[in-house]
Amino acid sequence: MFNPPTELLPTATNQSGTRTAAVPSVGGRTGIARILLSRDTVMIYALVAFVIYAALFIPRFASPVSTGFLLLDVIPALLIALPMTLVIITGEIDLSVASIAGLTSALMGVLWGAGLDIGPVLIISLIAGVLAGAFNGLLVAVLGLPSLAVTIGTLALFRGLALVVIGDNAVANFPPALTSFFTSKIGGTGIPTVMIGVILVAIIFGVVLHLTPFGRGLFALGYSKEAAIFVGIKVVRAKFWLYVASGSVSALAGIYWTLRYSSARSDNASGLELTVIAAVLLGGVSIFGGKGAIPGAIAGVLLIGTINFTLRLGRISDVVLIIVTGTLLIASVVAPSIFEGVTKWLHARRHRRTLPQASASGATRATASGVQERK
Amino acid sequence: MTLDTSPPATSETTTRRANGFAAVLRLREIPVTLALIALVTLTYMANPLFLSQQGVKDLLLNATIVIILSVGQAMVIVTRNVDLSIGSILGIVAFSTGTLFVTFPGIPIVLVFLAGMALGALLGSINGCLVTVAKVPSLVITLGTLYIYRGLNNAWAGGTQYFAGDRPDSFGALSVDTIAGFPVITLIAIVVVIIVAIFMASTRPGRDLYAIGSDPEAAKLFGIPVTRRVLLAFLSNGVLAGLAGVLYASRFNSVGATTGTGLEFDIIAAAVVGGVAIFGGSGTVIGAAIGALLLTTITSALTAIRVDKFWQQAIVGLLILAAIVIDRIARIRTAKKLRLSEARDV
Amino acid sequence: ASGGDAGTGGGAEGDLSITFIPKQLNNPYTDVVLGGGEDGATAAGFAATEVVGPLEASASSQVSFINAETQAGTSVIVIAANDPDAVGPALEEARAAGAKIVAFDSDTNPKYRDVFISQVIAKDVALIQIELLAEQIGGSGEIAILSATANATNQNEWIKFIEEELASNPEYAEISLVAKVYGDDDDTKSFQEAQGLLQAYPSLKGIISPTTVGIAATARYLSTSNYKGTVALTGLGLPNEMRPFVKDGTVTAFALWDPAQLGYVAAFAGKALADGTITGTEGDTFDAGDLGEREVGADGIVIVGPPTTFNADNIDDYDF
Amino acid sequence: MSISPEPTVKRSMTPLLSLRGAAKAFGPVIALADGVVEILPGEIHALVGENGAGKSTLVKILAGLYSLDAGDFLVKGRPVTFRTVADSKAAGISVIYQEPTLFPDLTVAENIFIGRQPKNALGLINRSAMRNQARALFERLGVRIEPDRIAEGLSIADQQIIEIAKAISLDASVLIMDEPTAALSGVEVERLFQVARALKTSGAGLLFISHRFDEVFALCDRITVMRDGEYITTHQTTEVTTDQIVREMVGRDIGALFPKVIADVGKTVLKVSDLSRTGVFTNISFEVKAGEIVALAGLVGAGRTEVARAVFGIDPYDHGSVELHGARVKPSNPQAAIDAGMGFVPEDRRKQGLVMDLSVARNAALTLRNRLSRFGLINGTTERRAAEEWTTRLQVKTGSQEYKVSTLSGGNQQKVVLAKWLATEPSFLIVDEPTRGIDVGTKSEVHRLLSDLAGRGIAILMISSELPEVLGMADRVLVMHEGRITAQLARADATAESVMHAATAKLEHSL
Ligand SMILES: Nc1ncnc2c1ncn2[C@@H]1O[C@H](COP(=O)(O)OP(=O)(O)OP(=O)(O)O)[C@@H](O)[C@H]1O
Ligand SMILES: Nc1ncnc2c1ncn2[C@@H]1O[C@H](COP(=O)(O)OP(=O)(O)OP(=O)(O)O)[C@@H](O)[C@H]1O
Ligand SMILES: [Mg+2]
Ligand SMILES: [Mg+2]
Repeated sequence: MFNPPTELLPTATNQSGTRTAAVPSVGGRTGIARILLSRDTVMIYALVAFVIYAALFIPRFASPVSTGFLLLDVIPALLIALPMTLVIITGEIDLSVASIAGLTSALMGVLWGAGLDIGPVLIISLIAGVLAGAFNGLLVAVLGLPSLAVTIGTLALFRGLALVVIGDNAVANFPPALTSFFTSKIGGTGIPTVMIGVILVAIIFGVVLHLTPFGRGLFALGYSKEAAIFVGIKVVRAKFWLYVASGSVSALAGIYWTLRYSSARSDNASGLELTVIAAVLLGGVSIFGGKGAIPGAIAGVLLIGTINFTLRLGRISDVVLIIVTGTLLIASVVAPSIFEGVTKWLHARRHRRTLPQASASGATRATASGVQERK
Repeated sequence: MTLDTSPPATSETTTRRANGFAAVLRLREIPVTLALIALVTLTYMANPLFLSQQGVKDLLLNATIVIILSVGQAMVIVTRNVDLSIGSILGIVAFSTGTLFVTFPGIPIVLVFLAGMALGALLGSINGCLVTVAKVPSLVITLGTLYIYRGLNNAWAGGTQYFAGDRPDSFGALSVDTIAGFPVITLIAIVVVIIVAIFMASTRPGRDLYAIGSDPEAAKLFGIPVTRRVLLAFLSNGVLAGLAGVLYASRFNSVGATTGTGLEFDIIAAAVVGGVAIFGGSGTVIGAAIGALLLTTITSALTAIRVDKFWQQAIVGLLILAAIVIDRIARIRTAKKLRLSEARDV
Repeated sequence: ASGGDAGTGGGAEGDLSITFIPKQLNNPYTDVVLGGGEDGATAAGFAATEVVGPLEASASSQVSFINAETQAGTSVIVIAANDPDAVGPALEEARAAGAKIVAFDSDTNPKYRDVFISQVIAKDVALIQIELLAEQIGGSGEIAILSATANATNQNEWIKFIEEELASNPEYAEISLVAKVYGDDDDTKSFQEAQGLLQAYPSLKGIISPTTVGIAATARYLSTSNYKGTVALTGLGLPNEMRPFVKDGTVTAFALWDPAQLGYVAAFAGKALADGTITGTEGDTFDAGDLGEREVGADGIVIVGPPTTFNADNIDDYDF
Repeated sequence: MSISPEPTVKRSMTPLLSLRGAAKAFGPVIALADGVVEILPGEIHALVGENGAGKSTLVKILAGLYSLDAGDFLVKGRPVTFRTVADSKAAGISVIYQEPTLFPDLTVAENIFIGRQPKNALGLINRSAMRNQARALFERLGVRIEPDRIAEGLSIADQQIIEIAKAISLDASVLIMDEPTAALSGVEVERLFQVARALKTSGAGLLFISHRFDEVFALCDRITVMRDGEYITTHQTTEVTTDQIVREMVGRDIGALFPKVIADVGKTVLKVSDLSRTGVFTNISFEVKAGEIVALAGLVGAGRTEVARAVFGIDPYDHGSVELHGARVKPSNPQAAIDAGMGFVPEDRRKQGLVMDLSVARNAALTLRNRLSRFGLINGTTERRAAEEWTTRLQVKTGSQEYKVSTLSGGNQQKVVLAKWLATEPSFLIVDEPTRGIDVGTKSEVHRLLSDLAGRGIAILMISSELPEVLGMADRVLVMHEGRITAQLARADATAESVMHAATAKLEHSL
């Protein structure tokens, strides 16, 4: 089997691999152990564990119907999470995604209401998303303004434009053939037909991030912009295109939203940005940039989506969902740092005992694992 | 220190000339203030009622709660952190205020204020502890507590809402009565702004907050008690959010499970518009307060001059972007002047 | 508006379940409606009653709740739609799985439900509000409307009737509607919209707010401002919420139906649909417990009762 | 805290500070195994050792930043345990760290006094008093820096001076300086020495860390040598030679420094014509030929780095041109420069040279990411193999290619930077301060490497603030002053005097 780069997580390997004991990571682990224990792989375990739990213990969960409803619900977040992962890895953020989706939706409504064919309507809406993303890219990448502040501004601006475009109207009479396509399933599997497209987009983003020179550059960029410039990474261009990608995919999410609910309104998808960011961060992407993986982010979205769905099946209030989401999010970042603190402390204690014989500075004493060392 | 050698004579190569441009950098709130003045003047010319006694009172009332929240947020942002959970904190405190009045009729109002601020302090310091002790980014932590606090508020309040009628009239009167044209709660806000402004500008712990935001690593090396200070910022922000929650209950008709939802970005935007750098280290609470005043005033102004309500949000978005761009231009120009003056100087 | 064939769905005998999906949980008006609904469901003989719903009233947020109910095999879904169309496909799936759909409070597109339980005749509600306001402002002057969300089906219908009435009724010739604003059923927002209205329209004489959140917020603003007593306010409000403002003279009179009855009738309509007693066609009648017999009107609409006018004299007789 | 003004017989005094058997480990890495240091009142004590010997770690222990894993720590004869930096400050210890620790958004004055700003009667900060005290300090140091200016944009030298002002304003009895001179030019170093000597006279004890032996010998009374985290020995400066110290530091004999081999000079590789950037540098023209090492000398702030950045395309330039092998290189485009065959080892390896959180392999392969991809996709194994080739050839000391570079010592980090550029097989290489903060052992390795590269026909532009390095390594020396080239000297003509003259522009018309 080939030895994949550290960020790349072929899901099959993870699930079949045996889990080794947790090992502190000061120098860094190598090879398989590294992949099996990385932050985003843990997320995938959590997702699988939860799905198994739900399938066994939640009545009615284990059915194709669940798959269908669940996936239909998470698709917008899933789509947006993909470019968001890349954006956050470069150390930036995009809070305007949901507003772009809303703007797209509003535009679709107005254009369709004005009698355009559905083809041009979709194309123009998608272009609007591209332009919105380019506008963010211009401000953040080209002018170098802080993305958190900029996208709070465009969050208001794009949602405002959605209101300007469609006002308080709602357009609902989209072609039934199209709207029913957006809720249709592939045969008896329960998997929505549109998932094919979503998976395609996911593969594109996964490959770009993990298997291309461009993706390598994004990680370096997230850690240190200056160092990235010195090795010829085109920082401005890379960030600009990421925002364009983010805008485009948000537009896709807006189109999906409009056609799935067959309702074009200015407030569609509002508040989705926080859900997406929470899911992506839960999936192991570091808010400081430089760390993260597409499979992890997808697992984050699916985990929150699945919990949400099971709670609804059990008719448990959304109150619980938001508390669970918040707690998971905090636990996911606090747990590793507590874990690290404890292992560091253990190490330190061990070393204090063995120190008299110690020499050779800078040399690493234990090659891979503190666990082995204990023998 | 008893250093007794006389200093070596000043040499040409190391002479650094004083430059006055630095001062400009520290006046980041000037553009907002000008914008605010322009906005008020123009709107007044279009609709004189805008500055009628009632109009001014409304403007101040609208801004009061946002001002208090942005001042608190500014303290946190200055330390290179952020608190997204303030809307949820405000909600919980507002609801608990209603609960207090209903559960203990006749409870002294001062006690209610103290209780609200204490609750805010508790919630704020939970944020602070998680951020500092676990050493994890505040954006993630407070996004988490945004959900958790909101969930708790929902669980606690359920469908219960407390209305104006549930609270003593004297409490409601705080947001009605005026002293010299200023509503009482606005005066409270002004006092808060002044206290926090003095704290931030002229006390050692206040300046420490700037140092921490400016370079957290250096702050640690230097021996600034980073953990304690950041905790202090989150705690103060909690206290202010708590105060805002109590005032919210005084001012608005009902408080319940959803009170304060979705405030976070507006508040951060107000601070940013007011010249607080989103990555910490610079900006003032006065600036943040003016930013808040500007953002709330613009909504009223647009209504007063009958701008289509559908345009209002877009205009607010543009304003936020304009503020960021102007701030950047000012910075670049100053940096350029610095560079040129030094180049001539070296 | 056909209720589908009389195929009675599954599980008609015995274990019937009913689920209410309001626009939004944790809203006082909704709580009163749901209280009536739960009473009705018990009285009608449902084995299980559930209330689920989103915490925020956005168009699409109800869909996943409908989906979950579909999967749970709920016999009757009672829904107050946030958007008449957004819930459509989900409701169709639920029907395909055998559920009966009762819309109440706010209608869906008629093709997606079996019956709609309406508070009152929409036109009656519109007329009583304009009548109350005309009386309070002395029959002439500028007025404005402060509504809920811009998409709210029921509010928009009432507003339409109000506009038609103003245009057609010579009694109201001197009244001009100058603005419609939306507080999105959010207290803060409604409060500020009220402020804005008075500033933008200095000669405003009266405001109609056909939503409980809007009227309360507006009343609170008026009662604390200089406009108290000079600008009239009416609309639809909850007596408990409006009591202080009626007592202090900010508001003379406002209207509402009994929200609990709405839920109560919806539960019985659901039972009748599930039992196959009615199909939702015009002329069907069903027993609505304590409220007697109800008839399905045109478009599958069931009317609950006439609106009540509340004023200082009678407000203390009501507790909701 | 003030020291007794009359220094008595030193030997009999209790040491101001004494540390024995100090140990500190970071996870599996033992940074310090047996650290020993003793500072007497009125002495300047040098601490020398190779990169990674544990000097900075020891300093951070003295500063209260790290806690001791083992060892005895006495301050003025009393055992202490520092939990925070504040504890150490309270004990009268003041530290200038290896990395400047200024707050860019605060004013210069505030940077000096942060945490102990003068207060007025109301207990609030008294800004004018603070400003005046800062002015007084600068006066004492003989520099003029505006106290109200924010620290952002200050030159490294100015930053270092503010650090020094900060440290002496603390009235500390012990002043610790971790490579304070690394960024300073001759004049500034001399001024720093005057201050240090004044402090010594007043009875304070100083700990001075430097890789520059001339400074150590010029300034210090005693020298403590460390190697591999362990104490080796302490000498009286007067009783020891550089050679002996170097031997003790590396534990072996090392070859001569500056192993310059004159290579055959080939065709012109780089041609820079009339390059200007307003306010930064003006009319820069020079050539570098294959096999040649051209040094760019000058005082700190002369604009050398700026020229190099513009040549490489990091910064824009206003006019002029850069040609490589006769073809113009696109301006403002580092990737184009790399593709054309340029490499750039930047002066700040932590921020510019390396991505500290990435692994050694990833860092070394970063420049190759485009070349290694097939059909636009990168294979991790090829990447690691490519990285390994050069890190092995340069003998980078690391437990694994997967370790983060941040865990390596400074010298090894620099080797990783070199590895990543050599992997691109450049025909022209810029090295900016290639041995800044690098110990003698590694330093001579780097020098040999540069010589070797030139021997293979690579054209090298070397920026260095160390005169011996310039004179020892360069075939030709360009000297810059205030953004202009003021002299161009052949190897034979380049003497310390001629270079310094041009650098300070005492020769008004040397071209
Ligand atoms: N925080 C840390 N985590 C892990 N290892 C560390 C850390 N700090 C230092 N080290 C390691 O400890 C050893 C000693 O480092 P130190 O910085 O003390 O060396 P130094 O003598 O100051 O070197 P230089 O001359 O390059 O500054 C090095 O091998 C370094 O890699
Ligand atoms: N535009 C600028 N604004 C503020 N400071 C500047 C500017 N340009 C240069 N400097 C400062 O001047 C210092 C010297 O510039 P430069 O790096 O070009 O000099 P150098 O001759 O390469 O010196 P060295 O590399 O030894 O630091 C830089 O370290 C930088 O901090
Ligand atoms: Mg060091
Ligand atoms: Mg330089």
